[in-house]
Amino acid sequence: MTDFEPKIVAFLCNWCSYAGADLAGTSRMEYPSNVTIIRVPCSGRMNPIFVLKCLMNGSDGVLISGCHTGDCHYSEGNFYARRRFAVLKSFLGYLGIDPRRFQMSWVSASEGDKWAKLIHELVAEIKEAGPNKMGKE
Amino acid sequence: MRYAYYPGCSLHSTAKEYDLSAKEVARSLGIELMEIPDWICCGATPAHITMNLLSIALPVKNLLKAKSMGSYEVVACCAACFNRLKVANAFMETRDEDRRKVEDIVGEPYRGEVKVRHFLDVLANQFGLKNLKEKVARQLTGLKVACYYGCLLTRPKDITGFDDLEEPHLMDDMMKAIGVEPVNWPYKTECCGASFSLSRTDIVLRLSRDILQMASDEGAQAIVVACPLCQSNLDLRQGMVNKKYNTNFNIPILYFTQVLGLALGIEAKKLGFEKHIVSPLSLLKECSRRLNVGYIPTKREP
Amino acid sequence: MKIGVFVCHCGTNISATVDVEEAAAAIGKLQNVKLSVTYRYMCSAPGQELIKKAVREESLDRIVIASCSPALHEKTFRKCAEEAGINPYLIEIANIREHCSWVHKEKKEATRKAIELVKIAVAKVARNKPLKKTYVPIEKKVLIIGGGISGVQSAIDISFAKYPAVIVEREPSIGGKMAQFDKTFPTLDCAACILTPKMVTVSQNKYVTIHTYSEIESVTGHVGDFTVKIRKKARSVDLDKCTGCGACFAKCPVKVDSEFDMRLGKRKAIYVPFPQAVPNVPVIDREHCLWFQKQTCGACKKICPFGAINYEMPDEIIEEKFGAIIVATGFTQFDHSVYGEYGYGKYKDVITGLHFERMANSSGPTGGRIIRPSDGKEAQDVVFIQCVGSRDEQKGVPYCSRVCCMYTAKHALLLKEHNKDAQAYVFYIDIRAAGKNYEEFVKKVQDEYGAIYLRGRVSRIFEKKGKLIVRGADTLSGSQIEIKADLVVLATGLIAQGDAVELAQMLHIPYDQNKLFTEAHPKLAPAETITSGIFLTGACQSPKDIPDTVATASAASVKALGLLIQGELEREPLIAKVNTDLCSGCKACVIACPFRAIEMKEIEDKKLKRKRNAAQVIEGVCTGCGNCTAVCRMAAIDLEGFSDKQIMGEIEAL
Amino acid sequence: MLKELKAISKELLKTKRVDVILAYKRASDGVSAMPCFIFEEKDIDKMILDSYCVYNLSNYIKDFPDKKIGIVAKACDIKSIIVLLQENQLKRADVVIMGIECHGVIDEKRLCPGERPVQDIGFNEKCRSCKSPLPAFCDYLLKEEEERGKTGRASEGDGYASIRKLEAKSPAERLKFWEEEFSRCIRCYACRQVCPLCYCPKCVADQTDLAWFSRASNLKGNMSWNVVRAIHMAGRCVACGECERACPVGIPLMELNKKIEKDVKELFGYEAGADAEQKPLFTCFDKKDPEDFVK
Amino acid sequence: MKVFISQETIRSRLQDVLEKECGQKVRQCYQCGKCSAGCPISFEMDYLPNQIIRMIQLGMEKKVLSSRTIWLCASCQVCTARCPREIDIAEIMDFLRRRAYKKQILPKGEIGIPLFNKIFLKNIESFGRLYEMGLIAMFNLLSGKFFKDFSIAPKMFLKQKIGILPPKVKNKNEVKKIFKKSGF
Repeated sequence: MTDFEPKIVAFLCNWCSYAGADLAGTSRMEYPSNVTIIRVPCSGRMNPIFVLKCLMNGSDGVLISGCHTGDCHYSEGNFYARRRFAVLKSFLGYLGIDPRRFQMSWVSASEGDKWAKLIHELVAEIKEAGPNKMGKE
Repeated sequence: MRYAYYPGCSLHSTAKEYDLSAKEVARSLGIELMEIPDWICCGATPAHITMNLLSIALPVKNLLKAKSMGSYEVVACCAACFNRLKVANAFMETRDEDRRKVEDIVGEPYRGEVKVRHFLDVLANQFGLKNLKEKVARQLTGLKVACYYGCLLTRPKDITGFDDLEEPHLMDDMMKAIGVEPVNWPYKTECCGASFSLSRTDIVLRLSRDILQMASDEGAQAIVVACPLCQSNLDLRQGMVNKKYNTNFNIPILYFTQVLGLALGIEAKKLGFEKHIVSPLSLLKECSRRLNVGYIPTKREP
Repeated sequence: MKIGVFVCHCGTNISATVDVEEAAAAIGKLQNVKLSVTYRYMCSAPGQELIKKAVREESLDRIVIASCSPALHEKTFRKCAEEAGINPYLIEIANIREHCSWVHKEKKEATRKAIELVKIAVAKVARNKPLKKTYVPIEKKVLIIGGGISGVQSAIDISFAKYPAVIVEREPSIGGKMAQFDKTFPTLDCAACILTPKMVTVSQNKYVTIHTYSEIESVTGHVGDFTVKIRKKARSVDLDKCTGCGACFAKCPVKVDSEFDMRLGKRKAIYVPFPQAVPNVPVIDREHCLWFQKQTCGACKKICPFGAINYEMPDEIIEEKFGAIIVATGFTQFDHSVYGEYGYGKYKDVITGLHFERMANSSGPTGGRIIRPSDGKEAQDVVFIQCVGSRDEQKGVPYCSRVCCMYTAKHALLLKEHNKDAQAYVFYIDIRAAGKNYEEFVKKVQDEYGAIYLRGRVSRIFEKKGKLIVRGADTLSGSQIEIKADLVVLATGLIAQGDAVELAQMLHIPYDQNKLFTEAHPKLAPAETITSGIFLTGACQSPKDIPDTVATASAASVKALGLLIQGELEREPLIAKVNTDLCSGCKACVIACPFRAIEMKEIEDKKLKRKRNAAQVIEGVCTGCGNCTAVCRMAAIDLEGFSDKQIMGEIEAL
Repeated sequence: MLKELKAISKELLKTKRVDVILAYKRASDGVSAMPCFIFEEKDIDKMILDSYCVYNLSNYIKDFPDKKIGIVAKACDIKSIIVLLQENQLKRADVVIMGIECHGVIDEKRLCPGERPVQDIGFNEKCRSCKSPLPAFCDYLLKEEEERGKTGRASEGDGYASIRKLEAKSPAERLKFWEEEFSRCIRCYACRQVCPLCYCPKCVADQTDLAWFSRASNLKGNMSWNVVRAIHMAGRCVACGECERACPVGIPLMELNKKIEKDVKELFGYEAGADAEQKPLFTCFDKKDPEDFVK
Repeated sequence: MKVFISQETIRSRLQDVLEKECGQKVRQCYQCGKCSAGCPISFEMDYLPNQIIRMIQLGMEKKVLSSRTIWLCASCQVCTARCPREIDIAEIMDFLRRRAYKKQILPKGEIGIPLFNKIFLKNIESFGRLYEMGLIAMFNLLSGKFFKDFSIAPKMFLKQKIGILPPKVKNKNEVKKIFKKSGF
C-alpha cells in the first residue's frame, strides 16, 4: 500500500478549525496534500448523510473538525455534533467500515500546529486502513 | 510490609552504620527488608558520566534480580543508588529504541516494571509519620538537627519526586514527629561535591565548609542525612575542612535512620554511632543526660 | 449558466507552488465554466477591474475566485461582484493559498489540489442562490466591561460622540490597576494625578452610566442587539443617600487587610478602597462585617446621618440592551508562588512590583517608605528580578509581558528617590525598552541613579538571619553573583484574568492558549473580535502599558461608534429557511436551536387540506449555525449559503 | 380481558370520546390477527386478543389525522405512541390508550400459513427480552383474568446477545455479513411504511430535487438507505420489530436498530419511548457526553 | 579570542547528535543564565554552564569538549531542575563527557576526574561491587598523590568503614559481561 495516496474530505467549522487551518498556512506548516477542505459554518451543521455520501462517493477518509467544546462560535453547535457523530462513528464501525475512515477533532483558531500534526497522523492512519472499496464499484 | 532491599556498595563499606541502622529500624517497625541476592554496583556517577548504556544496564541488572524475588518494590537507602535505579526505570519506560540495546546487554526484557522507593519515602509516606510518632520510646527533646537532603534525593523532580523539589521536608517532618527539633536552614539541597571526594577534594572541602557553616550558624548540633556520599564528605572531611579553613566544626553527621532508631528505643550500639569520624557520642550522652535516661538504653520496645 | 473562474498568483505566494496556468487551463474545461483566467493580484484594483470587465464581456452570472482564505477577501470580492452587477452571493472563494500553496511543497501535488479546491467551489457556486442582505435596527448603546483606564477612556470617547455608554466594574470603585500605581514611566507623573480627573469626568458625564461592584451575568443576542444581564452585588450602602462623609468607616471596629494596598495596609469592614474612589461610596465586606457574621455591632448604621446603610440590600439583577460591547477587563498579576527557588511566595521580604508601587506611594500604607514587610526596617539593598512568570514555558507563560523592564527601571529610580542610600540590583535577561523615551529612561536609571544591571536570572533566594541571600548570575562577566539583600522585588508578568475564559465563552469570542482574548486580525483588526459588535481594548488582549492601553481604548470606541452610527445593521442573509411542505412539525429544530430562533406556527396544508403546525425561522435572531438542518430528518429546514444542495454538490465534485 | 376491552370500547364510542378504535381482528386465514378500525359499536365484536396480535397498531395513528383515537396497545407498542407524543405528532388528549397485559406474541416466521398450529410456536424474538408484561403509560389497563405474572416466561437477558456476537467479529467479517444482507434489499421501503415512527411528509429517500443517496438498488444505494434509516431511528426506535417482520427479503433490521439502541443507552443513558416529556436524543446534549473519540 | 563562525560551524553535527542522543534541544536556550546562577561548582569552572550551551549553539565543539567545566559538573541537577526552557543541562554535560572520552580529548589540568571514573569502573568491573581500598590505592598510585588521605585512611580501617579485602560477589563474570557488552 506504499504508493496508495488516500483521498480525504475534511469539513471544517468556519470559526475555529478553518481559521486554524488558515493559521497553519500563514505559519507555512507543511502537511500532506491528501486532504480537501470543505467549509461549513459549524460542526453542528454536519448532517450524518454528508459523511455517508463521502464514503459512498469513494473518499478514503472523512474528518469533521470544530471548536473545542465550550468555545463554539454558536455556543453549542459542537456539543450537538459530538452526540450525533458518536452514534454514527460507532454504527459505521459496527457495519464493518474501518473506524479510522471517519474521525472528529477539535482544532481552535490558534492551533495551526495541531491541525498540521492532525493531518499527518490522519493521512498515515488512512494509508494503513487502505483504499475505501465502498462505492468504488 | 515487605520490600526487596538494595543496600549498594557504600552501605557495605563507608556507610555500614546506615545499613545497620536502617535494618534495625525496619525490624523494630515490622518492615521486612529482603536483600537482593548478590546485587552489584549501580555504577554511580562515574558510569553515567562515562557511558550511557552501562549506567542503565547496571541498575537494570539489579532490578531484574529483584524482580526474580517476586513482586516487591525495591527499597534503597543510598540517595545515589536510588537516583540511578529510578533513572534506569524512566529510561526503560520511555526510550524505546535504546531500551532494546540495554535489554540485549542484560539479556532480558525489562520495561521499568519494578517500582523503586527510597527508605525515607517508605517510612514517611508508606508507614506514616503518625504511626512513627506512636512508636517513639525515647524522647530526644532538646536535640537540634539540620536535615540535609543533598542533590540526588529530590532531583530531577519528575524522576525522584516524592518530596518537594526546592524545600524538601520529609526528613524535617520525621524529626518533628519523633520529637527532634529540625532547624530551618536554607542549604537543604545544596551540593557537597559528591563524587569529587577523591578526585577534587578541594572542591568538596569548600562546599562542605559552606554547608557546615550554614548548619552551625542556624544552631544545629548535628546534621541529619540520607545519603552516604553526603555523610562521608561532611564527616570524613570535616577535620580537613577545619584544618584548611581553620574552623573548628564538631558537627556529627547522622543518618536519619540512626536518629530514628534512637527514638524508637533501639540500643545505640546497634546503630553504629561509634563508626563516625566526628563522634556523636558526647552529643548523644549530653542530650540523653539531659533526659536522664542512661545513654545505653536498658528498656527495649517489645 | 456562465461561471467565471479567476485564479490569483498572489505575487508568488500561490504561483510559486501552484502552476496557476495549468490549473486555470484544467478548470476551463469544467462544465458551466465559461472562462478561467489568472492574474498576479486579484484583490488589487486592476485585478478587480479585470473581473468586472470579464463579467461584462463574457456576461458571466457566477464567479469563483481562487485565492487566499475567504476570511481575508470574501467581502472584497462580494463587493466587486456587486459592482459588476452580479448578486454578491453568487461568488465562491477557493482557498488555494492558506490551504494549499503555503502548506505543500511539491508543485505537481499542490497544483492537483488547487484544481480540486476550485472544482469544489465551482460545484458549489453553481448551486448558489442570489440572496439579499437583511437589515435590523441597532440598539444605540455601548456596554463597557471593566472600569480600568481602558474602560474609562472608552466611555469618555464614546460620550464625546453623544452616545450612551455603560461601564460595568466588579470592584467597588472604577480605576483598575492604574489607581494602584505610584508614578508612571517614563515621565514619572503620578498615576493618580492623571487618572483621577478622568474618573471624575466619566462619573459626571451624562452619557455614561457606571455600575460598580457589579458583574456580567449573561450575554445573549448579537451585534446591534445584545441583551445583557448585570448583577449589581449588594453594596449594603445606598448609592443615592450616601454623601461619602466617611463617618461609617471611621466608626467601624473591624480591621481587614486592604486588597488595594496589597495587604500591606489595613481597611475597615465597611470601606472605600482608596480616597479618590469613584463612586466615593463605601461598601460593606460581608465576610468580615460583625453584623453579617454575628448580628452584632451595627455601628455604621447608627452613625450614618443619611440612613444610607442597608443591611437587607439584596443583589440586584438588571437587564439592558446594547448595540456593541467593549471588553476592557484588563489583566491580573502572575502568581509567583509556583517558584520554589524564590521561596514559594513564603518569604515576607520577597514582594511583587505592585507591592512596591503601593509602598512607593506617599499616600500608601508605608507613607512612601520602601521597607521590609518582615520587620518594617527601611530597605537598603534591593534586588529586582525581571521575567518572573514571563518567558517561562515551564512554570509561567511563554510570552514577554512587555512592561516589566520599564516598571522595574522605574522602581529602581523611585527606590533611590525615596532613600538615597539604597542600592538597586536588577537581574534581567534582555532589556526591552521599545517606546518613546523608554531607552533613554533606562539609561538614566543606570547612569544617574546607579542601578546595577546584572544580565542573568536568579537561581535561588535563601532566607538567612533576616537577610535574603540572592544567588544569581551575571553572564556578561561570566560569574556567579551572590547578594545579601533586604528586599527582593519580583517583576511578575501580566496574565489573563482568572475568569477570562468564562467571559469569552459568554461572549463567544476566541482566546489563545494563554487565555488572552484573540483579535479578529493581529495587524489589520487589532481592536475587533471575530464576533461582530464586540471589541477589545487594553491588557485583556495582550500585556500593554498605559499609553498603548489608552490608544486601544480609543480605537475600540471608534469601532463601536462606527457601528452605532449606521442607523440599521446589515445582516448576512446566510440563515436557515423552512420548506413547510416537508416539515412534519416534529419540533426537533425548535428544541435544538441554540438561539431559540425557530418557532412553531400553524399553516394551511394544501395537499391534506387541513391546518397543521410547521417550523418558522425568526430572521434577525437566526445566526446561521445550521444546527437545525442536521437534526431535521426530513431535510425540511435548510441553510442559505451552506445549503444541503451546495454541500452535497461539493462532495460530488470530489 | 377481551370482554373488558369490548365494554370499554363500547363506552368510548357511545360517549364519542373517540371516533375510531384501532384493534385486532382475525385474519382470513383464520389463524393470524390483523388490524381493524372500528367506528361503530356493532363492529366491536370483531375484536380479538391473543398471542397472535403481533402488529403495532400505533402505525395507523397517522392515518387518522384530527380524529380522536382509541387504541389497543401492548407495553411495547405504547413506547412508540410515547415517541409520537414526544415528537409532536399526536396530542395526548386525542388518544385513548387501552393497554393490554401481554406475555409475548408468536413468532410469525415459524407460523406455517393455513393450519392452526399447536399451542406455543415460540415467542417472538422481541418478547424474549421483554421486561414488562404490564403497560405503564395508558388510560385503561386490561389485565388477564387468571394471574399469569409468575407463570409467564421470565425475560431472557437484555436482548443484545446477538449484537455482542456481531461486535465480537472482525470488521472484515462484519462488512461481509452486512454487504450480503444489504445486497438482498430490493428498496421496497416496506420497513419504512410499516414503521410507526416514519411519518415524514416526504422521506429523504423520495426527495428528487436533491439526491441524498443513490436510488438504484445496488449495494451502494442499499447500504446508504439502510444506514440512513437506522440513523434516523436513533433514539426513537422502540424495537417493536415491525420493520424486520415486514421485510420481504428478511434483512435482520433489528440487529441495526438494537445496536444503536444499545449504544445510545451506554453513551448517553438515553432510552427511546421511556418518557413523553424528555427531549429527543439529538435535540439535546450533555456537556459530559463522551468525547474520547474526538481528537 | 576571535572565533570564526560560518554556516558550517553553526550547522555542526554536535547539536544534532546531542538532540538525537539525549533529546535535548539546545536551540531552545535563550541564555537567561539560570543554570550558571545555581551551579555549585561554577567557581571552579573555566566556562559557566550557559556559556557551554552557547558554544554548542555556535558549534564550537573543540572548545566545549576541551573545557574543564564539563568535567567539573557534579551532576547535582540544580540547573536541570530550574531551567525555564526545560533543557536537561546535567544530561548535556554527561553527553559532552562521554563524547570527550570517545574523542580521546582529556581536559588540561583535570585528568583527575576522568581518571577517577575509569578506575572506579575498572574496580566495579573486576569486583562487581566497589572495593574502596583498591580504589583509593589505585587512584593515589596513578594520580601520583601517594599519601593523599593518608591521615584518614587508618581511621577508616579502625572503624571498619573500609575493608582491606575486596567484597565477595559470586558471578563476577556476569558483571564483566555487562561491561563488555556496554562497550567498556
